[in-house]
Amino acid sequence: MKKEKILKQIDRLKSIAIAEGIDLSSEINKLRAMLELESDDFQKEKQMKEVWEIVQNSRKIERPKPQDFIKNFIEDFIELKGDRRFGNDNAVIGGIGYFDKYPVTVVGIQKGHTLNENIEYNFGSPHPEGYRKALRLSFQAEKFTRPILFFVDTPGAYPGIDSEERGMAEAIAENLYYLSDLKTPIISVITGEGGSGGALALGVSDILIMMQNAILSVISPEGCASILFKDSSKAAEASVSLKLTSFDLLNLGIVDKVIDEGPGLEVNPEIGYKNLSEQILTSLQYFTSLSSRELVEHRNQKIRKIGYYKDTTGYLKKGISNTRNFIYDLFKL
Amino acid sequence: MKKEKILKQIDRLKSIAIAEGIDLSSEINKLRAMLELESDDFQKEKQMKEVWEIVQNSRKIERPKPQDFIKNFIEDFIELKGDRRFGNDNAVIGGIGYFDKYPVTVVGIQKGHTLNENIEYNFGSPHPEGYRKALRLSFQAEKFTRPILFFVDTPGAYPGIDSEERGMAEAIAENLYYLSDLKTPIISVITGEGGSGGALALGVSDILIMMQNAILSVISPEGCASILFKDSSKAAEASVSLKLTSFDLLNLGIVDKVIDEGPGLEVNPEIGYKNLSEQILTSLQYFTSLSSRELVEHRNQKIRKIGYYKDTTGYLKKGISNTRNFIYDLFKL
Amino acid sequence: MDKLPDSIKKLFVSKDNSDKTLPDNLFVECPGCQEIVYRPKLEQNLGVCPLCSYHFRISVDEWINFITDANSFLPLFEEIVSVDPLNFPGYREKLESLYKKGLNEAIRTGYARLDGIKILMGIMDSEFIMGSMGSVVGERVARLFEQGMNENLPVIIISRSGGARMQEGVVSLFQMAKTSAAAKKFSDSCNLFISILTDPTTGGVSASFSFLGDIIIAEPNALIGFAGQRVIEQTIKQKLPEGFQRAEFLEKKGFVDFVCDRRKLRETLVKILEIHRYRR
Amino acid sequence: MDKLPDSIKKLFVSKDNSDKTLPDNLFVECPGCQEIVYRPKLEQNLGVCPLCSYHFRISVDEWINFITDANSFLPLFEEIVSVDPLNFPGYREKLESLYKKGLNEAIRTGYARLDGIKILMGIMDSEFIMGSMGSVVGERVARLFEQGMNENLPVIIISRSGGARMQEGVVSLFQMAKTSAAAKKFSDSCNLFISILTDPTTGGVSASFSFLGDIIIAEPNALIGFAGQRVIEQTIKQKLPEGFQRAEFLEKKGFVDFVCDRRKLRETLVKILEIHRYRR
Ligand SMILES: [Zn+2]
Ligand SMILES: [Zn+2]
Repeated sequence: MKKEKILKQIDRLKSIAIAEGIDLSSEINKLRAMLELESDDFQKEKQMKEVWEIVQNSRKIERPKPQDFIKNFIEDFIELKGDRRFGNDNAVIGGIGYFDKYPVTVVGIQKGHTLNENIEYNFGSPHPEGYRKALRLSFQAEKFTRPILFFVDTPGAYPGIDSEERGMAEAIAENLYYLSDLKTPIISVITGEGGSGGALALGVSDILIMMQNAILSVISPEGCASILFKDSSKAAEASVSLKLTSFDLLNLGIVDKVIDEGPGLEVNPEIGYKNLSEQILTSLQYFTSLSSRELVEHRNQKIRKIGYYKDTTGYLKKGISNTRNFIYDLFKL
Repeated sequence: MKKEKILKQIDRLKSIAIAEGIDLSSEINKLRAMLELESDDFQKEKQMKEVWEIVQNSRKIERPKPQDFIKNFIEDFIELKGDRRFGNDNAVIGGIGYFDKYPVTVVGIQKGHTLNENIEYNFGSPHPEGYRKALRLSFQAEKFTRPILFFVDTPGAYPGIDSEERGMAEAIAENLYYLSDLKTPIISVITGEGGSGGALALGVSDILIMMQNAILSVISPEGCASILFKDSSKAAEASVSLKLTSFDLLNLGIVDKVIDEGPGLEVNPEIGYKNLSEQILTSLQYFTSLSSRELVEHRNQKIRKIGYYKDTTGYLKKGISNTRNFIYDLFKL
Repeated sequence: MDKLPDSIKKLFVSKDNSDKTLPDNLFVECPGCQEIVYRPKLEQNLGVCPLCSYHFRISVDEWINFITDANSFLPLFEEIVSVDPLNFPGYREKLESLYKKGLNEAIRTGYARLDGIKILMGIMDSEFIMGSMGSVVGERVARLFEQGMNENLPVIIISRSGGARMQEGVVSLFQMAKTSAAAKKFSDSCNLFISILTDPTTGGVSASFSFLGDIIIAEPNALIGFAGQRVIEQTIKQKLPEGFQRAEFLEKKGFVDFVCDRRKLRETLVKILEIHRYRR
Repeated sequence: MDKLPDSIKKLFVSKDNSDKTLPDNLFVECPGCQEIVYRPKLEQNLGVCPLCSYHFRISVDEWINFITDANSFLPLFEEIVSVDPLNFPGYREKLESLYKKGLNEAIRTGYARLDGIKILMGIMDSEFIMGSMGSVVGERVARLFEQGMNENLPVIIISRSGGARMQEGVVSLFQMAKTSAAAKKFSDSCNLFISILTDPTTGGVSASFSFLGDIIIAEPNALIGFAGQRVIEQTIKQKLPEGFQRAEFLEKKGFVDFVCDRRKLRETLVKILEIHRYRR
């Protein structure tokens, strides 16, 4: 450890200074500055390791997938398939059943525990028809004022020729559009990997819950690294910058609740299941008590206020429309 | 003419009877009965020729097609394409523009005047995405409370593998479902061939108008003949039974207005255009004056009352639920 | 089959038993596995082959027996009967002969109970002019939805139809619009419509109320579609692929919620009704 | 091009002018037809090659000049500026250098008039971090819709973006939800939103407000889609077909209402606005 070497060196200089009665304070201060720097790097290194472990855990094949949450939580589950337009997407599972005593509509993204399952579920990457199925079932839930549970674990919407041909962008946009105004409670849980727009399409909700070791990111760390460092192997470094962990996102005001996983879902899911189950129950109790108007207003306000920017109005004289120079100056402040 | 032969024979018998003083009345009566029968056949033959001519006219390649009506009627037409789900169906043209001073949404089925056009327009047979485009534009019209004009000329929805794969039945059903409740005026005009469910999907309306020589049928006369007579060449005969002409359908209470074509649209469209244009204008004036509630109620009542059946309630004793024998007896009355 | 003595062979239905309903003979040859099935056993099994799960077409009475609570079916709208608005060749005679046989139109409608839950039910009858929809079917379906709306009851319809009834011409075509409009009003009352598609559901029935269910369930291997297979083959001039327009195909294409074995149907319906809070 | 003397060649842009915006040189080589075009002529032609109709990318100021009535553009929401919520490496420096260049975020929003008709307009700026949507773009778009709703004005947005802004992480991801929710509320006020997709419109912008227009117009040959072409190629391990994700492809696939030549855009927009009764 470089850090310990420096500490030793400082100690050595101190004893020399005392023993020989010379002033070595400037040398010692230099070493102290080095130490501080070294410590930052150390902290960074440590943080990087931690974050990268979370990223890797979130993707572990042993980790419970949305379909496992459904199996565990939902009684009398009846699967409902298809988008009534083009196809049934195996990457998305939807249906109805009971959570506790509440009839609910459930939609999850399926990810495999084996290669064969992964092939069947397209590795948890939905096509547009998957999102359209989710939206169809959401409208059905609205008709019967049935709360909706979304369980999300996806590397992202599938980037393929067929996906684009059938309008992936339009499909995600429509989900965001209609879910924002859906007159029934929506509870969304990021259980593993929350990959960009493909996860957000099932993330518009009254309460956004994240499992402790789940991630949610605008871009995969690998993708970010290859853009940022022109080197996708620097994904661990990028993962820190992206602020993709549950606690980062709680701090940023995007995630409403983080669920303690105990030893980690991939090790033993029971504690995580229990904690999540309690959170869902509380949320159902609360949100079903609201009127649909209150509900939609709350959801819209929640979405509306996400964003970090500086409003420089105070600095501006009225009537000045071209604010470019002002802004530049202000930014430096 | 067989009829004239019989008439001559009767005259001959009469003169013999008078000249010879014998009673030939029973022979003469037999001939008269034959004459009457012959006359029925004659009438039938004549009617068949007339109806079959209408069927053939309705399909003539020179006859103006929906796109021609749009060109003639709609100012500042802007075509809007696509169903936002799968594709843009060339068999269906839709857009916005003005009819007189009214902003309207227009949807027509395109049929070719040449083979090349027909190939492009799939001979006027839409795929599911054509009906979904029509529905999308109808919802848009509803949002902006813009009246809708449908111009219909189709042999029917396209019976192909791809059509079935993408849910033709579902697509037509959804049109019927949502159009019945659409909160903006709908004016539907059958301009040529009104082929079954594929025409009906654009026929749910506040006023159903038929051009004089257009047809509207539950099945093509050819299809009917091949089922009924196991011989599709007997289509002319079947076309009479199907009651598919504008006047038949006016009598049956299904069509609200029949438009005088003058010499026939395929000969000179001007008179037909003028008469239709006046009818559309009157309809727009009337239906835009109604509230959306009145409008939808009127449309629903109109659809609701189509149907011919016998309500045998009067004949039944209360409490008798199995009415089978009653019904059989009543039917014979 | 060929190995059997002629005396026993006579007990079986002929292979070209084209309407595929449960035959009256004591033994039946299963079109699914070509094995010989003892008829009472088949009936016990709700008309599903115990060997290969082939789903035989069953009659309206059998549907009522298999699905609803005993003696719970209470017919509605049977007083509405067909006339011949077009004076269509042979239609009147056809209707008379069907009534004579004791049939009551191509759909039977009524109240029923499923595990005690009150519902409104419609069951189409393919023996009545191929289950085609004329004015009476249209009227009964519309009234069923209206009744459901007024009494806040769920509607379940078991479809089986060749489509619109040619013999009533455009009048029958408009029953598609009438039933769809009624389904819309019913839906706006926030009640549940479960549509069950059985072999075959095509044409004007599939293109109207049958595909407007909140939940659409299909029977295994049922033929479901808009256009008839012969018409499609004639149009595209090629053979249709294996499994085309079958229930499993439609499930894959996203148009039915699931395919359900008839033996699981009743319990599934009860579960769905309960989730929709119809048990009071 | 090769036949020209070097002294003139210098006047031209290099072929790898990757952002394809109108260059400042006096002569331009058209990427569409490889012919040499005189720059003032190109500008007169709204940045469309007079020879082959290739649509050059044009700047925000050019868009304003080409589309809106003279001096009608009145900026809104320019007081909202970016911060660096994630402390993302290099982001602060990048923003500073862009502001120094006089750019004001990846979208400019304001009032404008088209042939006298008052509208609200947003024009994205691909020079600003590839037109990516961070908090400021999201906020400005949301406010634009809100302003439109409050004043019953139509909204027209010209999109050109690489997607969400990586440097703002999940905060930028949620701008998709924010702008889409705002579009929904705006739509419920029954006002008109025309979305114009220009080269390129991808990622988080295409998957939110850009595809939520009542009417969606695309510029010829514009790249429009969700996933980037390189990502798709890496995923499916094959080359993409000719014309894939281009405006004409999207029109064929049913996702844009029509492709419109830039020289016809203004009159088309005016017609659409008039049909929607915005001329008062
Ligand atoms: Zn069998
Ligand atoms: Zn050029």
